[in-house]
Amino acid sequence: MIFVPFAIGWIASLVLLALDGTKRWVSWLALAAILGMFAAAVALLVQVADGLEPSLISGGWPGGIGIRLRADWLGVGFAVPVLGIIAAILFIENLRGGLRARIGPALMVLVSLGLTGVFLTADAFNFYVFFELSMGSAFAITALGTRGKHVRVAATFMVTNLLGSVLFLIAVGGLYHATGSLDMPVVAERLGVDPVGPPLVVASLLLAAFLLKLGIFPFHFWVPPVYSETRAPAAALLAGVLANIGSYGLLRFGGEVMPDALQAGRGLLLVIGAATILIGSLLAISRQPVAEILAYSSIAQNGYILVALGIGGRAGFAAAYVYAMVNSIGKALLFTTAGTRGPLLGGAFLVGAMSTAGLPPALGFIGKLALFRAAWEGAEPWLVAWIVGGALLAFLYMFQAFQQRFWMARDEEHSVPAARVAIALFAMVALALGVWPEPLLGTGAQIASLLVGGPR
Amino acid sequence: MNLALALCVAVLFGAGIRLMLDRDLVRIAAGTILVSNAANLFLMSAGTGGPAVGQGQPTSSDPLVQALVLTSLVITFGFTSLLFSILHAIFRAWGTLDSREIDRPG
Amino acid sequence: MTPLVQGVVRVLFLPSLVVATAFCVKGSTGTGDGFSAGLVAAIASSLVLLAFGLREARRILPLRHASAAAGIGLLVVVGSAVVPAALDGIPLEHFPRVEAEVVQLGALAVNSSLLFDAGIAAVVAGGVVFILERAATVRGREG
Amino acid sequence: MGSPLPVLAPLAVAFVSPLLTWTVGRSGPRAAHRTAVACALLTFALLLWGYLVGGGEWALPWVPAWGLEARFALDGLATLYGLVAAGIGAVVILYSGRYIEDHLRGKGRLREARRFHALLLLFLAAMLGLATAQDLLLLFLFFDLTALVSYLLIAFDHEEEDARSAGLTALLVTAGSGVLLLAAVAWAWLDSGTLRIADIAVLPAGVAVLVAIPAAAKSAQVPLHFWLPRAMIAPTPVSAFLHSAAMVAAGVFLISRLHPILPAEVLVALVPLGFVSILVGGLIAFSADPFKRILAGSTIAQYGYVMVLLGLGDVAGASFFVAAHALAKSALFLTAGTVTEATGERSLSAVGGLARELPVLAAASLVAAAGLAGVPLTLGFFKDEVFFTALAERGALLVALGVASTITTLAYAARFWAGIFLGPRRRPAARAPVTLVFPVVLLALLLLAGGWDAIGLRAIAGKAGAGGPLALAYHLDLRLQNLLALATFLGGAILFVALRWLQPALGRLVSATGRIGPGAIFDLLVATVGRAARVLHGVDVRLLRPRLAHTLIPMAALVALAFFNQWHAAFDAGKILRADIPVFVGLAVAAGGAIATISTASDTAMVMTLTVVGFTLAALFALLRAPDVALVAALVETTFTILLLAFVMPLPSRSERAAPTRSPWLVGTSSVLAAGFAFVVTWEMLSRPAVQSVATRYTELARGEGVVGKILADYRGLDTVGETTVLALSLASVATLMRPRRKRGRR
Repeated sequence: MIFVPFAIGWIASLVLLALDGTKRWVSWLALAAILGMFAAAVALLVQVADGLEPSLISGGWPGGIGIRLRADWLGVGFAVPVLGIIAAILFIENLRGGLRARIGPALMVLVSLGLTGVFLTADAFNFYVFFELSMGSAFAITALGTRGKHVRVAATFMVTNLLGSVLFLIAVGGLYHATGSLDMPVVAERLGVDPVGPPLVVASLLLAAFLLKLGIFPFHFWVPPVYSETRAPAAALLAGVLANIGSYGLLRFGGEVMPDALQAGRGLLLVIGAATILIGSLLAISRQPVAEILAYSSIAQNGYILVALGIGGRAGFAAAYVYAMVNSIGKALLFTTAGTRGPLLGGAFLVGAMSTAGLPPALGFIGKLALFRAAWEGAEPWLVAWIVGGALLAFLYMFQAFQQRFWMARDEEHSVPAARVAIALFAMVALALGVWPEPLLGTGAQIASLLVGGPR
Repeated sequence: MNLALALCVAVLFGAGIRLMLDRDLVRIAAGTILVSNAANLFLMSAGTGGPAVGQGQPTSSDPLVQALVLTSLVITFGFTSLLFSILHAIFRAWGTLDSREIDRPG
Repeated sequence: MTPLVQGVVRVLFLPSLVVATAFCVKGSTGTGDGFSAGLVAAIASSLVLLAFGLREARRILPLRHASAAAGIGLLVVVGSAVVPAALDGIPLEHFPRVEAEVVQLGALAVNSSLLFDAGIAAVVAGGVVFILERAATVRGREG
Repeated sequence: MGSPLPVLAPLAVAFVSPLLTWTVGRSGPRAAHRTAVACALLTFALLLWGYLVGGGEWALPWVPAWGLEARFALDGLATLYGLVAAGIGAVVILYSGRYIEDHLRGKGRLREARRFHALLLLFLAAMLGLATAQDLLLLFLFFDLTALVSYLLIAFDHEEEDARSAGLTALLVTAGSGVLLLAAVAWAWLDSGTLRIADIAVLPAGVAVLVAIPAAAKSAQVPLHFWLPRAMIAPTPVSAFLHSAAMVAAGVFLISRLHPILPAEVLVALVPLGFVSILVGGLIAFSADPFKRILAGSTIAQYGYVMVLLGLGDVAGASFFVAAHALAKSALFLTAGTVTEATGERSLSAVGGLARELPVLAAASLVAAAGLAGVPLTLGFFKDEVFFTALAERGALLVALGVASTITTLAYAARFWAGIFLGPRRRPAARAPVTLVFPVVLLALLLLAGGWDAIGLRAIAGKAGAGGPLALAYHLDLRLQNLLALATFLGGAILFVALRWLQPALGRLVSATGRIGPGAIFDLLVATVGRAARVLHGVDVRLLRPRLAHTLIPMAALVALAFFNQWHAAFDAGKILRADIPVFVGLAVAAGGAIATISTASDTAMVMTLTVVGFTLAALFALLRAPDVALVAALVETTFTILLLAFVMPLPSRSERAAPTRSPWLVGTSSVLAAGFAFVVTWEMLSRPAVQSVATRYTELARGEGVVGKILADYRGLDTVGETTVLALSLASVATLMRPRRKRGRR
């Protein structure tokens, strides 16, 4: 049952690679495939919700030999929303005339396949392979998606992320050497009992690789040019979807595999997270073009995930998950809206701006509430003040961007009305998740109890 | 033995980074190749540390590590050729590969 | 390219394909697997391309089908993952199972991982040759 | 607490009406206006019916994961604030039909009239939600929603720069401080385990402060009052509705709703806050020239009264005061709007003596001004009586302050009315259309009726304070309240007459404090944040962006940090066997080759050195007893050299391409740092004791031969499938990128 999304992904990408992606129906075929994977992921979610943990070892080999795929709350909690967002981005892009590149649709399916693999595999090296699959398709989408002069950002994006992958590869090698196994639960258990203590050096490598992926403060320099100069769908994909590899990685490797290393690094995470919030927000305020404001805003907002992880514990992990999802949905909505023209978009952008600033009823305020709860529980009043400050700065740059994009500039040519309606629907989802936050908060609570290992 | 391996990985990685800091995009791409080679050597050395494995046959190092290195070699091959084709596209669009001209502050 | 080199390359071409299939088949007993087989084939064909130039090479090698070969290879690889999953729910399950008796064809144990390796070899060889052919056409046109 | 219908019906209608108005409005602004008025009146009627039926409660499970329940109830407090919002809302929407059409027709944006009505109705719905919410998180949700809708309404004429900046200032102050409320909700929830107001015993002092700040900000109390005068740039109906009856009432409502669970020491602090606001509001009202800015100052002052009443614990009195003030203030705002429509002027200095040309408006606004000033026979008299009774038992100082406040109120009410309708006629006034006068007359009649027996407000306000109806009546005897009222009229008349001389001095005083007041501080803060941001961006672009080095330094720092935490880890250099000599040679050659690559002149030379490094590594893999890897490494290296040459050949030779590298010392240190970083990681890893690895099981399973091939093809086949897909996608993308130049796809 767990292999269904993989099978759909592989077959579809195979077929799509053979077809000419510039034709409209091929893009719609890709969308159908991704929706199929989304449905399979939802089926897995239902199974996990019933308490059973679907898992499978490739090749039918005994445990430890073959690669184990398993769906737990953390994996499915990320897979379902992420696949949903990719489907939404592609749906809107199809309405606007489809992807321009011949193998564009295939790459979109491959990104979804890679991410499903990242979220559902229990093997560290297999995580690396699927990590590379999604990054490879992202490199290709950026390279093919950008027009003329902008293709240079693909080089910046690729070089930095290759360095990130190398770091992750070295970390996996280190983990294998320290524990003699690649299966995450086995690695976690052996690290727990390791006499020498947790391999902090390997943990710092993992941290660096995932921070680079999230574009967090010391490693943020590649984010603004790449997010602001790629076309809307590619930027929405990078900011809204691929950043999740970073947050998922931190939760999985930090929370499950190396909990005591995460505990040792708590202070560091708090400091880096807080610095990212401040610097990202300030840089966002300083910029005029909307795409750049959004780029810096995604850096700043990812800082909150770090802060939540820094707090740790049940409330911290729940807040980290909720914030990761809030950022993905918010950023995907904002980047897609910023890329299209015409009426109805002001409202959609406003919903995205509200979510980033934490204004109800858009879903952002749920993340902030979870973060405040974690901060108060962790007895960190300075952190509460910092988050309030961050929110005020977010108000400033998000609404400056809104005013500058929708109130000052006059849109001459309007995009296809169907695309605008689709974006409005996407905004409705962001509103609905804010008014009825049960799905996010419920999954967050489940993930927190999974990682903290307390009673379910 | 560990020290020698560590030194060689360090030099490879350092040289790779030195190239990646350069302004010319081709040298940056060459830097990524060196850095990936360093990572592969690191992985390989992770295998040799363990007890010599395998009876009969000449004792070969840890087979699992060999499989990992093989996979990483192939992926690096794929990505580096993709990187060079991007450089090719940049050269066609900008007529130069000096990142100083290309990297106008965004 | 001097005729001597062209002669040597032409002579070398077929044996290198034999070596490639050897690597592919010997995967489960000695060193060598799908990748090495594909790479050997790719190097051999690129030698032909370099020695004889694009037009001549197109005559000797079926360059047009390079991308098709890669496609079929990928189909086989993906198939060997998806087909067993469809049949009895476990992806990448090879027939015959380890404990089941092994069909011996001479010294060769015939099982589906051979097909798997062949698929990988096809992807690698087809892909690399396709790029080289494309790079050659671009260099040819833009001089 | 009764069936859910009484609270469900008005809420449902309120939340449906903006959408309804928006869709119906498609056929024209007239239709939108009529639907809007109907919806507002229906909501008002349903609320009244709900109250008469005895209120109701409606709860539905909201977030089971956190045990939260969305609970709405129509109790006394909710009814009063709901009726005020719906009633004033209906009157204002009736007024804004004609007003907004003239306003927008001039700007050619007539089709946006329906958006205006829809936003007003959405605001009404948000106020209703706030009033009926029984859960802290719901309170926050609607509290911030009102701030957002007010932002959209203040900046309705969004093509004007100062409308946008006024809207943003209002949003930053009201919704910005709303984040403090969210922090308070989180703390209260941790402290008492529930968010339902009824179940909480008392809130900790910290939470109370975090609740008081946003409440003060929204009710425009000092020091967060400066956004209100700036928000006067909004169209008049917005000022009449939001900034007199609804928006500013949300702040005091929040304190009234949480009053039973707020600790006493925080409530007491509201009294001085209230009086300071009365003073500052009065000053603004005395010195301002534009009509609406006078009324804005008066609103700040009047809500100062409410804060004082809440501080003294009289929730019923405060609610009554809010209702009475709302009627009077909205009428005055509408009068200002009509006068501007009729004369085209916005400030006192430009008008005068309009009583003869606008007699009906003059009479109605006289009643409204009297209501504001607390003149008998109007509802206003009772609001001052409530104020005085509350102050009476609190000692002479407060009574004196109270009288001083009511004197100032009387003075600026008189200044506003006399300034427009009496005195020399400076500008002719066109005939004001009936629809712009009738709402003011309606409100004036309500005020007069209120003067008779407080139009039922006594009972509702009593219930709001969870007590019996307020004892309000005319007592023709010499009790303290009557004396104080007389003192107010005398003082007010004297002050009004004295205003003519005080005027310039007050004007200078206000403009002086304006430069150092909170408003100026706010603008300064925003400006400095902007400047700091630009400076930071300069640094970011110049230093950080172009160079990868700045990723390496933090990376090396992270590893160093981790490394020094584990200083005790044993480092062993490993034994040197005679058989390993070739390995050392190989390592040395590889390292040498890598260093050589740096200093190569041309690209082809660089490719060659790269190949040397590649092949040495392949040899090393063989020496390290990994034949499979050695084979593939060598083959990959050869293929790669061919590909590289294919890419590198067409490029011009490097000499004319690259200029000298940037500051070499930075590049040097970064690469040495990176080398050190890699050295530490590798050595630390290699020194760890060998661990029983899963590799032995692979070897047994594969019976010792072709283990690596089996792992790749069979045991860990999924890796290989994934990796082959990566290879296929890379090669496919390379092929697409390498396509010779032709227009790629249509735009």
